[in-house]
Amino acid sequence: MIHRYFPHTGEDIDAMLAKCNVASIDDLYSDVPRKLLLGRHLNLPDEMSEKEVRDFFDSLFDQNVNLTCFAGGGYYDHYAPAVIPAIISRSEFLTAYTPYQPEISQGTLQYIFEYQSMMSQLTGLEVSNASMYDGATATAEAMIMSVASARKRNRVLVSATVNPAVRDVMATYAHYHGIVLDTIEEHDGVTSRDDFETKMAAGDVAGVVVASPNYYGILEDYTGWADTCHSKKSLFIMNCVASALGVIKSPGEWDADIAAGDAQSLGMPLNYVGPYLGYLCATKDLIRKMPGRIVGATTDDAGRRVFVLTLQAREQHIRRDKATSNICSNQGLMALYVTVYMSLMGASGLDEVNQIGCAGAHQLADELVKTGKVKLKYPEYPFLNEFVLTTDFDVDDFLAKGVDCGVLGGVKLGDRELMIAVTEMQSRDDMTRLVDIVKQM
Amino acid sequence: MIHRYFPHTGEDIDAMLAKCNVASIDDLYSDVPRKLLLGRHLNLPDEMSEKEVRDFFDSLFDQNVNLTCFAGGGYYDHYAPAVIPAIISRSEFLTAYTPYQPEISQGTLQYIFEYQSMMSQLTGLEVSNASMYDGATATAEAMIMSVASARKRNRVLVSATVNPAVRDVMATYAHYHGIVLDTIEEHDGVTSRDDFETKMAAGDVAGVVVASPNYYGILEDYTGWADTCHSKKSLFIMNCVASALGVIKSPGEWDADIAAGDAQSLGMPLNYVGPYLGYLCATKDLIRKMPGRIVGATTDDAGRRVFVLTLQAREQHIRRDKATSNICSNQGLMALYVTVYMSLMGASGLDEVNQIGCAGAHQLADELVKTGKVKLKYPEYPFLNEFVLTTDFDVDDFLAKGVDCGVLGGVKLGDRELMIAVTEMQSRDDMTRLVDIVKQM
Amino acid sequence: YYGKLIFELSRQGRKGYKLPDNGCTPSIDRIPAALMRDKAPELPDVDEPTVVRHYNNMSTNNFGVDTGFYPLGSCTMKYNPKINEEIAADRRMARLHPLQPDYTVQGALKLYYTLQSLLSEIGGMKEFTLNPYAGAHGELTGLMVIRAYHESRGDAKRVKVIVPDSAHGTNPASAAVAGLKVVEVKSRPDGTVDVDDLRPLLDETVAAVMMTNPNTLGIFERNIPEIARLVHDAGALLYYDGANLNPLVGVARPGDMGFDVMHINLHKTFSTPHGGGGPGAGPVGVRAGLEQFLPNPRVVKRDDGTFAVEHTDTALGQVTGTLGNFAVSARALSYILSLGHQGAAMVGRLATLNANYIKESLRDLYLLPIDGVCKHEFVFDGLADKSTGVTTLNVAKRLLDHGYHAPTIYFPLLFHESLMIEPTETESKETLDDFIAVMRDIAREAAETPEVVKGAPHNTPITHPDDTQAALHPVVTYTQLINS
Amino acid sequence: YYGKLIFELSRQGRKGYKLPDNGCTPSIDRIPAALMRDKAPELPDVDEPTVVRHYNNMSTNNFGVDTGFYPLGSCTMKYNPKINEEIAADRRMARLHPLQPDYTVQGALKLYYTLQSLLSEIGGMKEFTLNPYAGAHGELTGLMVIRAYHESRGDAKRVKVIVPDSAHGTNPASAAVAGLKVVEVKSRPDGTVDVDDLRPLLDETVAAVMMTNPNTLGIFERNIPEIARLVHDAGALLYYDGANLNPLVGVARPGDMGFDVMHINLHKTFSTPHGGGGPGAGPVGVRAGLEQFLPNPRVVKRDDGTFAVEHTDTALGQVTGTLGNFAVSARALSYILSLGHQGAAMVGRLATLNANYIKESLRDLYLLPIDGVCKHEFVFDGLADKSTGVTTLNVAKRLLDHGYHAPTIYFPLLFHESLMIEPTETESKETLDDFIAVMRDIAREAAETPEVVKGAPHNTPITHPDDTQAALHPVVTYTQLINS
Repeated sequence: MIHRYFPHTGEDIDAMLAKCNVASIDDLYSDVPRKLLLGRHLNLPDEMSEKEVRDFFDSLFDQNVNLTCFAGGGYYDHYAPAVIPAIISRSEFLTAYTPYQPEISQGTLQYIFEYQSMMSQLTGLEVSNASMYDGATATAEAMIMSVASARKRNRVLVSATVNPAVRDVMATYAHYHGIVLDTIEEHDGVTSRDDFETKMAAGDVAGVVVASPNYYGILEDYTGWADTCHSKKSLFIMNCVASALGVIKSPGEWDADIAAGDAQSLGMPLNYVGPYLGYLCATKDLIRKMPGRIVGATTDDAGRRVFVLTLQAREQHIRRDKATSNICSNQGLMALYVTVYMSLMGASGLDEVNQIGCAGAHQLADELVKTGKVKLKYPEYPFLNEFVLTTDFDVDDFLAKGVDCGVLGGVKLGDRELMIAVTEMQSRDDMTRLVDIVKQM
Repeated sequence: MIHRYFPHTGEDIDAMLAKCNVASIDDLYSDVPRKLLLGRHLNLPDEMSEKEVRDFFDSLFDQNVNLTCFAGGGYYDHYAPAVIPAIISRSEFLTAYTPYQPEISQGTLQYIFEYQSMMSQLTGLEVSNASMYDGATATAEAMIMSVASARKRNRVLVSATVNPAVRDVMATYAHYHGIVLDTIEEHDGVTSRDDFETKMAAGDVAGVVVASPNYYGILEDYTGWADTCHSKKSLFIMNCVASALGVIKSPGEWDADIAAGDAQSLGMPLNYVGPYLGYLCATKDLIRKMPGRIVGATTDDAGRRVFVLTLQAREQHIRRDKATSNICSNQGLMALYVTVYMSLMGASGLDEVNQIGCAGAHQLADELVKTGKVKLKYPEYPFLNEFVLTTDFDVDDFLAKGVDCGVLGGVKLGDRELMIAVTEMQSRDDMTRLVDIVKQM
Repeated sequence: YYGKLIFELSRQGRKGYKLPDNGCTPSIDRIPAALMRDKAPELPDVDEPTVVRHYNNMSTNNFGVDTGFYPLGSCTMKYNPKINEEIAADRRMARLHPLQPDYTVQGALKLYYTLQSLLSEIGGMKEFTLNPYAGAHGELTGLMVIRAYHESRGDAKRVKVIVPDSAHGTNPASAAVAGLKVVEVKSRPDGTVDVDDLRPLLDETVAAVMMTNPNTLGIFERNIPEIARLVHDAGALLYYDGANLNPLVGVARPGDMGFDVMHINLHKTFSTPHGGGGPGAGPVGVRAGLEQFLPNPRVVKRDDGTFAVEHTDTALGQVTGTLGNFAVSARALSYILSLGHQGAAMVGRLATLNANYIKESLRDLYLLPIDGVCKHEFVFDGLADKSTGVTTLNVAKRLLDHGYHAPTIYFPLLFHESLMIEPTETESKETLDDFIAVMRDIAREAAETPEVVKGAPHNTPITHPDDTQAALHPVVTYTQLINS
Repeated sequence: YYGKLIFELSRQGRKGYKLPDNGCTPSIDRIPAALMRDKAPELPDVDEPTVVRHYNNMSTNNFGVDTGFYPLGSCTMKYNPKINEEIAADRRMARLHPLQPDYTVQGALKLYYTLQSLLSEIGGMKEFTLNPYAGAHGELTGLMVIRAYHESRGDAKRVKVIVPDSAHGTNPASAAVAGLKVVEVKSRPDGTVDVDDLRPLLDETVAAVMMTNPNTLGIFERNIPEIARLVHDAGALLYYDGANLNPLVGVARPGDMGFDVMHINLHKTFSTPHGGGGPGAGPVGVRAGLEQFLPNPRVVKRDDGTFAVEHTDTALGQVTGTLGNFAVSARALSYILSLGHQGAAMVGRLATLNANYIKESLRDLYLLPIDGVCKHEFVFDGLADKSTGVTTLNVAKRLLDHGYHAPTIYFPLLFHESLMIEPTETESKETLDDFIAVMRDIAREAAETPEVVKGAPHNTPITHPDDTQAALHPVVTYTQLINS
């Protein structure tokens, strides 16, 4: 049996077996107790040709419905430049392992350094690691960092306006890690300042996690929050939509200690569910508490500026159960993705992305309200490109009608609550189509 | 105005203009008579974003109908391995020019050498050039070669069973080049031996062009043809479907002097109309008469085996109007395409491709004939994977019905004549579907 | 050597994008200025041609599996088929949103469900979740499953995890993140877990025993049936670290060995590319009776044959924002279908053959601490001749000069000079022979001209980066760099 | 240096494919054995991982535009946008057959028709055919159009083509293939066509005058209106070789200058990648009154707005098997749409600015034979200091050592040491400045250590291949190689 992925000829196998002093390959499994051997082929389909593989996936792909996307909820349909796949598919990047050997891995190390630099700029915090799995796990790791930094204290507060998926993951990690995770109440779409102050009073809080924009698209005012946290020796942690950080006040400017979130909004295709990318940035003094890979600059013996994995003593392969985290594989190639994205976009491109989304969202909101069938749920608060409506109609009905018209009309928050996001990818016509659907409800 | 493809900043432009001692870029056109200057923008669409470009092409692509393809006629729907696009899109290959600088072009030179070697094996002829545009122009160039080799004689014969598109191009080239192109008559699907002998008698023929498989899919018997040609100092030229050469008697084995044709069948996507690839192989003594690039092996000053463009004295950039041809750009990347294809397939893969196509074609032909609605037009002659039917029904009606069922039912040769090709890409179910459509006619 | 940073190519007035404009009225002023950035982020301004050339040239300082042999132990650097990349990049998937209604993503869900089912067969498990993003994340998830199981039984005192001293570092690290205390069990001289050492550790405070089999020395844990019995008798569960699954594919199954929970590294065994560190995927499988604890959300098949995304209360909770790395799952499924059962039957066997062949070809010159057959990988304890002063690090760096990636070094911790070699099944005998020849040359060189080996690498794009400086004064951003 | 051939990686028993099987009855025996091969072709037997690594490594010995600056005169090596590659590779096009009924390929035909129309606007022509496969093929087709025109008027005696002595080699070569006799017209000292030399050549035997404008020296032919008048008065037609169109895009149009027929190299001006030699495309445009001679088949728009593939009797015949290189046309259209009229207005201007900037920055050290503004390219006649013995070839090879592709050398033939530099508009000032600095260094080196320049290249993957040996004893296949 020859398979196209295996270079072994019969002759090769014979010669290799001879070298190994065994008569057959199965003799190399002589140490496996006989009853543990499968003794049959796996119950998998027959070997497929590429045509059959393509046919199989074509049929799967055709069973999905591509829609014009007004859904957000943490994941956004942004412009994905064609340059990026061309770069990340370079086999030198794609088929490399973690850059343990810096002499032959400067490509990976260099882009991670660029990535760290850009994320640091975006969040306004001094240091960044080399990437996390996604925004939810990154935020959970930030929570763990705060507890590790605080010692002794194991209570963390999270605002109810943080994305529920993120809070779910935080809750899971907290539960098993032995962290007490308390929720700061929401009032009218924003985090309750009163509840925050109350819960901080005891001084047993290691960290406080809030969001910007929050789950409802609202830009909350965190003036003074960091001071409160710091006065209680708690860390102030912000979960932000990466793309929005191009224009909104950055965690650094809010005096946050850690920023964590998802970088999918930086031009990464939704691709149903990814891969996406978690980012994690912090103030400089927290660097040795950070999870994951970190790349640092140094020089080589020829005096060249070069890059290496650094502070590895934090990591699992050295510190084992004392490591800052168990993270090992991260989302390396996706870090390259957003690095190239930010290179192409620059600050002006990110600004433009937000300007366009903001203009579209506000105009769409105005037009939708004008139909008389919906109202802004939080008219008092500013939003960037995502907003919540209360509706006269059943949201499921509306979404179903949208699908019929080729539109994903938003994210359902309740039977009469709908959240809509606008990016540069929805045209004026698309918006008109959405308004028309609402009119028909 | 900044465009993403241009790196020029305003400052750059100013500095460069200063160096050039001009005040504006337009001053660099001061030598152009004023009345020749356009003085307006071109009447092109507004600059599009990538999203708009994608939307535009998406809409075009969706205006085509993808069909299961039983059409051949010189172009075949074969398995196109996924490995190949990954390789030919390597920017070092894709964005390189013709390898004029061998020191930094061994990649291109090496694959052309491999290509030449493989095409030489496939055709059974000693030498190959680096590629031609397509099968039709390659065959026209072979015709010109025969006239150039023969001197004084400018008459070429072409069999009526050669693909009509190839004959059309030959006729065009012949007309303007001053070659008299005569057709050898067809009898019952094959070239008339009598007519051939008659037309050869005068001894004024420079070359004779025949096909295998011929346009009708028939494998003709050319026993003795080369001898006749050579006895009259004419060149015997064969136009062959490249993929079929994996199993059918090769031009070399027929003692032909030149083989020319299209290599699209070597796994190249149909892609509506290409790019495809012409091949041109010949006996060794004709090498200095060949058109186009040729790569040869040599050594460098470190004794390494290396490759260079060779025999350039034949070419237009050296010999100008005395060159063997005007060809300059060829289909380089497509030569890499088929080189990788043949590397993956090997002789056994090509054999299998032909075995499967042959099995499918014969079984389909049998089943179609069994419907009673069609007959084999040339039941006396052997075919590989393509055959002609005479039909009880109107072929246009049949093709239209096929399109409705997602099938391209073949190539129309006449109102009641249909040509069908089978490759490894049509499944048993696809064939059954085709038979069912015929039954319904 | 190309070593520029993109920031150094930036000039104000360049741009690399063009956005579609919806023509709507600018509204950003409707947001109070206090909520907006004071200062734009300092990102580069570059045009598209400059970006392309920059990253293109940067890539040439990297080494991937497509470049050459990558015998990195424990990492299973096998060939990544190109068809998988084509499938993963299909533009029909690009704009599907994670919150689309299930009935509009039936194809995507079927893909998930199919892969879950095939992995279950391969691992001998009842059910899989594809959510975890990486091997370590799978371990963490698996341990949470185990804790959820014990919790469901009201068994709160199980706070320990036993791991062999040869275990991957992620095992204890994951245990710690999962809130469990790590207890190490010793290895016997033959490299396998010392059952006698294990037995007394197994009390009612043990939640789980984590093992990888074959272990990190490439040795099959032949006492695994007994271990499983002991673990289960103690009321604990047995966790399988799938990092070393490759040699067993088509030969034996963790589920059949008594493992209760396992993860699989799709980027190892199932050939999805490592991407310089990720994204990978660490699906977790469980035996019957544990499936209710798998994390939310889950992809299930309904009775009517349709697929749905489900959240349940029995689940351990959610460990991912959504459903894992979709494109990685797509690649793995494409790989499994391309192999079929015929190809799958050869994966483990050929990987094992390759490893044993290298081992037998070098054991005279390199110290083989444990005799006998290995599986997909094996460990030398440095050069056999200890008189030269040439270390495993030196050997590894010298391999770089010859166009190879280095093996894994100084792991496992059982030996001082561990040199861990894993060739995988997609390397040819010629490649192995060339590698063996170079390894032999290096051994000879170590004896004859040890300074050459000690000074390696000599031919790489950069040489001898100063790690100490990097760690003492961390410079991790461009801003720090230009201010340092 | 990786220099293996795929044949050297072949082992019987390997394969790199898996075909779908239709399960039909083997029938190849129904073909008489006499019509089958006696001996299978000797193609390599290799597995997929080996193939991928082979070509991957081979590619690293190549230099593309994505690698670095490629100032190859007359070749317009500009950046090739990636979006064009994405469009060209769309799998929805992959399996459309050239003989599909028109109504099933309306999208493809609309693409053709749209590009034809846009090229007509850019060139100032009435109509374009996209069929020709390359620039030289466009020239040939264009000359056939011209001959068809004369034939249609019964004017059989026009058998000559006049080309300037500075013309691209393809001009006379294409004329020869088209059955025309070539007459050379001289250049004046300023590099432009000598109208006084031209005038007497223009008699009733002249079919056409072929020119490129700007010419191969990068000089605009300012007498083109007069030349056009003379040519037309003589009853001949004026052909525009589009190889040098780039500097005129958005600035001036051949049609407005009096050219009757032209071709465009899509792989130059319209940025489709050169692919190591092709595929390119050489669409041909004609002024009103000549469109009926364009080759078959033609893509036309019907009154009902649908598109059709048409054959006419007035056409010159067919010069291609089908409709040209489709994917190349798709890329060019994507490029034009991405530019828009705004971007198009800058292409020529910035290309011209870049060329003049290099010229002015080096003219003190390199001999500039013709003063004044150039367009997209210009020609030095070697180093200014002729005492060093360093040739243009030496300079070109020394550039390779510094990571640049060499300029075009020894063309045009007007000078002994031609060094023809074309930077294109997609190169940044920094890139040009670096190149200028290196060129200046080389000039200094030529004076100080000429042997270093004469011995170049020194740092390339291979050095000084023996061209003479290659040409004297041609070895062009692996079979010849192993027998040589």
